[in-house]
Amino acid sequence: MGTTTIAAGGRSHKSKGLRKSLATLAASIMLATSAQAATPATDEVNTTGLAVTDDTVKVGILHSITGTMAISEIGSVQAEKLAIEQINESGGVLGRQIEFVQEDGASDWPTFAEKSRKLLRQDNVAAIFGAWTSASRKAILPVIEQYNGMLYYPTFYEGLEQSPNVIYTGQEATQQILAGIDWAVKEKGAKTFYLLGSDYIWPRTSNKIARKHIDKLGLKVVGEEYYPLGHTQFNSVINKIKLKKPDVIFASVVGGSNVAFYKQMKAAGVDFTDEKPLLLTISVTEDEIRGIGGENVEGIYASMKYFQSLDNPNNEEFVAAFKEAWGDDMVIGDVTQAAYLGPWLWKMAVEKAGSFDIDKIREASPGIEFTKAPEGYVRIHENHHLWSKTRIGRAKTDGQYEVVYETDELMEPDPFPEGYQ
Amino acid sequence: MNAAKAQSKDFLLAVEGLTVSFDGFKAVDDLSFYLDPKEIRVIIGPNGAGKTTVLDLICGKTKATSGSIKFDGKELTRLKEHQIVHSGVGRKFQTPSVFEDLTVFENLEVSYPQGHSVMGALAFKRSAEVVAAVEDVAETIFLKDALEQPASLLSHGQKQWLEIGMLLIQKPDLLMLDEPVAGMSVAERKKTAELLRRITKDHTVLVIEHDMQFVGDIADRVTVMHQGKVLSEGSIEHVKSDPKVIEVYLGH
Amino acid sequence: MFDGYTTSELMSIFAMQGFAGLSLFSVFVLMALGLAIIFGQMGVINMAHGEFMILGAYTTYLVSGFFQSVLPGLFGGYFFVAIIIAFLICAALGAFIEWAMIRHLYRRPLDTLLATWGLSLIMQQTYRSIFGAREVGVELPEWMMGAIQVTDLVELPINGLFVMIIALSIALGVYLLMYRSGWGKKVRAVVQNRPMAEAVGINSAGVDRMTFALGCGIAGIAGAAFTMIGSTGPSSGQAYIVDTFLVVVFGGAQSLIGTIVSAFGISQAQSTMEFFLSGSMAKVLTLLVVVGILMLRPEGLMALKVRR
Amino acid sequence: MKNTSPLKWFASREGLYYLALALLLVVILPLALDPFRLNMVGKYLTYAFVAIGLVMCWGKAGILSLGQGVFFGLGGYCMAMFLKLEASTPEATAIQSTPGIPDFMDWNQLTELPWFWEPFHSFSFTLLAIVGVPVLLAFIIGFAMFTRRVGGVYFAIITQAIAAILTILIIGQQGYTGGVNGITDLQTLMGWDIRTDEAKTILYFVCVGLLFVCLFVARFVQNRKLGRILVAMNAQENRVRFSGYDVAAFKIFVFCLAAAFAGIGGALFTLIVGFMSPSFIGIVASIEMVIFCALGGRLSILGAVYGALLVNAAKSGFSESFPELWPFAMGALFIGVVLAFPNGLAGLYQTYVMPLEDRLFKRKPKAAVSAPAKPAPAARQDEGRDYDPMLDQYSPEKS
Repeated sequence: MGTTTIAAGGRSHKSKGLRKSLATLAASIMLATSAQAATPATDEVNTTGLAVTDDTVKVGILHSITGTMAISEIGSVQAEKLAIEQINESGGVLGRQIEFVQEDGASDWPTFAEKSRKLLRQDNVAAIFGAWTSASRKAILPVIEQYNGMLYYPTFYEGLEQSPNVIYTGQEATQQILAGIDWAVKEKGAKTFYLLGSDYIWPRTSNKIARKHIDKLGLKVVGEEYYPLGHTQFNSVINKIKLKKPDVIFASVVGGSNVAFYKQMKAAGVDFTDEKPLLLTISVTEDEIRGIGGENVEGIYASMKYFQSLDNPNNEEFVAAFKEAWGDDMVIGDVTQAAYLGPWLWKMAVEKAGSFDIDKIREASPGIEFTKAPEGYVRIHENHHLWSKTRIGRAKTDGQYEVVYETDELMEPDPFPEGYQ
Repeated sequence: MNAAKAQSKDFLLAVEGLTVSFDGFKAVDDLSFYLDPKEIRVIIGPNGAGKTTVLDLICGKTKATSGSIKFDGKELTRLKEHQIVHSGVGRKFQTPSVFEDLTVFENLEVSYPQGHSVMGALAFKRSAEVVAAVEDVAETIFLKDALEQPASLLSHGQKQWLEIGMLLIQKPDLLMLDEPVAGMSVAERKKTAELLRRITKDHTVLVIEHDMQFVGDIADRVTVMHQGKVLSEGSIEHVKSDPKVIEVYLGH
Repeated sequence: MFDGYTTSELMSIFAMQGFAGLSLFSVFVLMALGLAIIFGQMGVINMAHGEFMILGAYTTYLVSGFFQSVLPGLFGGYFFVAIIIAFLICAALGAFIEWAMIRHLYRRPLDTLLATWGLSLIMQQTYRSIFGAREVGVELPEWMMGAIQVTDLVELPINGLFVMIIALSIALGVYLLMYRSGWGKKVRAVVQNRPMAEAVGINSAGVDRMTFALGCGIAGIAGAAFTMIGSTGPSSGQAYIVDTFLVVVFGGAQSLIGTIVSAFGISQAQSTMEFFLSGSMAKVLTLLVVVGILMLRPEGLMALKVRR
Repeated sequence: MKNTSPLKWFASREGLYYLALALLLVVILPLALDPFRLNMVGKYLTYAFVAIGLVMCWGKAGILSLGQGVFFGLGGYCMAMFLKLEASTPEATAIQSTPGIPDFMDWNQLTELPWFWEPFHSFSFTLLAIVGVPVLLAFIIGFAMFTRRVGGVYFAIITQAIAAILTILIIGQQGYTGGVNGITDLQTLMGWDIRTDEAKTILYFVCVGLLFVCLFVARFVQNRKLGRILVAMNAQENRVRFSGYDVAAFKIFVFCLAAAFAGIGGALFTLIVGFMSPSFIGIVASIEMVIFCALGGRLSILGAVYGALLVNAAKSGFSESFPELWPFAMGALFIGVVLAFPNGLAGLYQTYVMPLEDRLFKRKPKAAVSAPAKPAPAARQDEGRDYDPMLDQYSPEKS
């Protein structure tokens, strides 16, 4: 079939014998150079028939590289490949080099289901890194639960889900929203909010959480509005916003609508740098700004866990490596970084469990800490989401965010938030 | 009301005060005429006089702006086209419109007045009765030997006859023919005239025609139209000598 | 819902909402004019209309990049150059497509629909291969960015005004071309009676090509204008399909005035409803009303009653 | 009719074509493919239902609907609603604030099942709705449009707008419909786990069986007088009307028939794929369905099945190996089919393969029966004529 089976890091070899001998050689070098324990026997670490050999392990990458979602998912693919390459360079997982099989979800949800089934049934992959939209994750979910696979899902999303077979490396809605709103209230003295989103599940759920939280704080939501995906005319809502004069516009508009919305806001004489109103988004990453144009969003705030401009050594290394691998003009958004965490978290779970078996990985996962994460430090929660800090960034004309705030504590993931439903 | 009823009893077709306007232009303007049963009436008139529009109005293709068309006691202006057909009005178009993909037999079979509803068309079977009716009509329209030919292979004149045949098989009371001999050879014209004469034994016929020779051959009465109105009406000799008609045809 | 606002505030809002309706109107006019010419005059359904618009948008993007790097001093005026180039490129491509594809399909309107859909897929993928899957940001000159302060509350966005001016000038231009020029007379002659037009010596194939090219060229101008208010990406054009077709069909196929009237009606309905309802419901209701009216009045608003 | 005996029919040329398709779908593919690939073929076949409907509606009667996805989706949603209710037992949904309702409703603060979901507890109602709901909508649209003589391009655009409306509605009303994610995580049908390999294989055969039922229904319709009237209507609508037929009624009928086929296809899609979402209703999906029909040959119901299989298989194949080439290939397919092969595969088959068959089996060459320029039509009730897979020469440039 036309699938790509490539050993990352240029370690693809045609001859099996050669490959084996080289791998043994590599393993012995690794033994000499690292403190790694001797490679455990395959039948011990793989009791369920996954594609694990003495020196390789196969994983799947499943994103859209064609269709309307390709634009968003490409960054995740790049990050996952980079992480796999780095893991291989540092000795692999349990002494095994990671090979990946990449499949195209083609922005089509049944294709995602199909391809995940193929990865699990035909390729017997040990883990899948993939999916971006909620719809694609929902399509994969029954398959991955049925065949007991492991999915590392990178996107910030609406929550309301907690599968034993998924590790959610992006933030669920409360982590982004509560911190963002608290910040706006505390630092900016916000009293009134206008909620605006594209019309689908993530913005609606997010705004629901935001509304509850605003109510709890005793403050006021003065408007809530949804437009169909792909909508390009926002003049009416801009007028409504001008009429209501909210302190904060809380925006979760996505895709092409974003471009139209910010351009029209700007054109309607709204200067975000005045912060009257202040615009707080949970959907515009550095990736999106490239399409919108930095000059159109200058001064907006975003509430996320990661910005490319984060100032820490992990991130410096990561950004440099990413640019070296994929080009200097690359920008890295929140999801891209979260996707990068996936292979690492999986590696650590495998090594903690001492096995590739899914059940053991699942047990081992909670509590795993990743101190080298570009975003700083993350830890896997019992509920398979990540503890992470939330940051507020202020957009600059060059398309980067300047980090203006960061929560003191790690935000606890809470996919089924009591009192927010 | 009573008067109208009386009229519709006397006449097979009573057109009264018929008007249709297209964006203010009155193609047919307060037109009235009456047809007796078994009459052959020919409508003549210069181009643009509104002749074809009259046929369109009667068969329901065009909706009248005002006026009434009474046929056999029924008000046609309120009926839909297929209902008008079912009440006994058949219409032949100026350019032959037969089903080119079907054979002559099938063309006639499709026109056979049975199985015209959706379910009827699903259940329709070719019975001996249907075959007999088709062969009978084919005989009349000189196409008995061409039954199995696709209609697309017929000559222009034969297509005209086939379309007339498709009307005949519906057993209509009123046949409306729009220039039936246009584009025919002399021999075909003669045969068509003969065909029409045969038909009129059992039908009332309303014909639009330009060919005065042919009109003279077949018409009982002639109605001359001009600018959407009746200019003159009567026998062919009468209208030929009517100064108004001469003015219209020759004056300009 | 108007509690707590002063009369002057309300007046301002209504003024601004009226302006929002007008800018939506000019967007619709720009989208629909090119299509109305092609559909109304030639009976061809151009499903790639949105992609022609995006071609205009990409052209603008390239021209702006060119000015930025080569003629930064003249950047403020690049947009006018871009509009002209967008028109020319789209018209040229349109003429080519007419020659290669459309002219073989004149009697099969439904088939032009499928073929141009295929064309739209190819154009989209071409954009994706050349410009990447991401939307590109088109930088606008400074003078186009702001708004004109009319009163405290009423601000008129300059680029909205600009789109409006472009829409109106193009509508006027098309009107003059179709109804006041010799060429327009030929087009109308071909529409009404092709064989007769040919018989009196009109080169109907040439007229068709020019008409199609003109429609595509106008789509290009629309695309250039939309870089100010919308996104420019490989599949951005698809967002316009349904709206555009409905505007044209609703207006009555062969009537350019009808297109303008229908653009006005639909845009006012939509922007009014958007103000009172949520955006999604406003959209659904607008579409439903238009479809409903079309069911009752299939010939559209301004169709001529033709004697057939 | 002479060929009344079924045995004789199977020996006829037409019968052999049906047998060949049956052989391919029932024997060859299941033997050659693993359950995973077979399941994919099953998914492609669900589109064949839509394509058969489009042959009847567009190919024969000339009504191009760009909204077939609407009916496909409605059928699919009806099935999905039943399965979702079955999956949402109070036990399975105990962690919700309102157990016993589908999960997405709970997230959207619905505290009880909306009224229009209630009947979908019943399997027999669901089966009825799978056909009934699409047909009802098709009837309403058809009645409104065809009695007012909306046709051709206008009809196409309006159906397209309806597809857009329904998509926006379903996405916007997520508390009732599952929104953009659709209705997911469907597990069992009357207690039978539809996710296992065995179940998927059985569903594949059910799909093939129903496909043949629809093929035979379509074949029956096209071989009756009704079929001839549809074709005649396409070419000479006025003549049909003035032969006493209510043209609108026939159009409504065939549009409803196509909607019913699409609804069945959609329901099977839900079963085979395991969920339903608005992306199968929208404009893009609906137009793609037209190309399945066009590639097969817009007049051939058998061709429609091959068209749906081939386009989808090509799509999967391309997107696995050369993803960025697929849109080019698809675009070229649209243009090529329209410009160069308006009769699609069936036309090519008739031109190039049938003469070979004739030589091979020493049949009388067809050309002797009907004029080469214009082979005669469709399906005739009468005897002995050779079956014509293309069923009709499509010649738009009719005089």
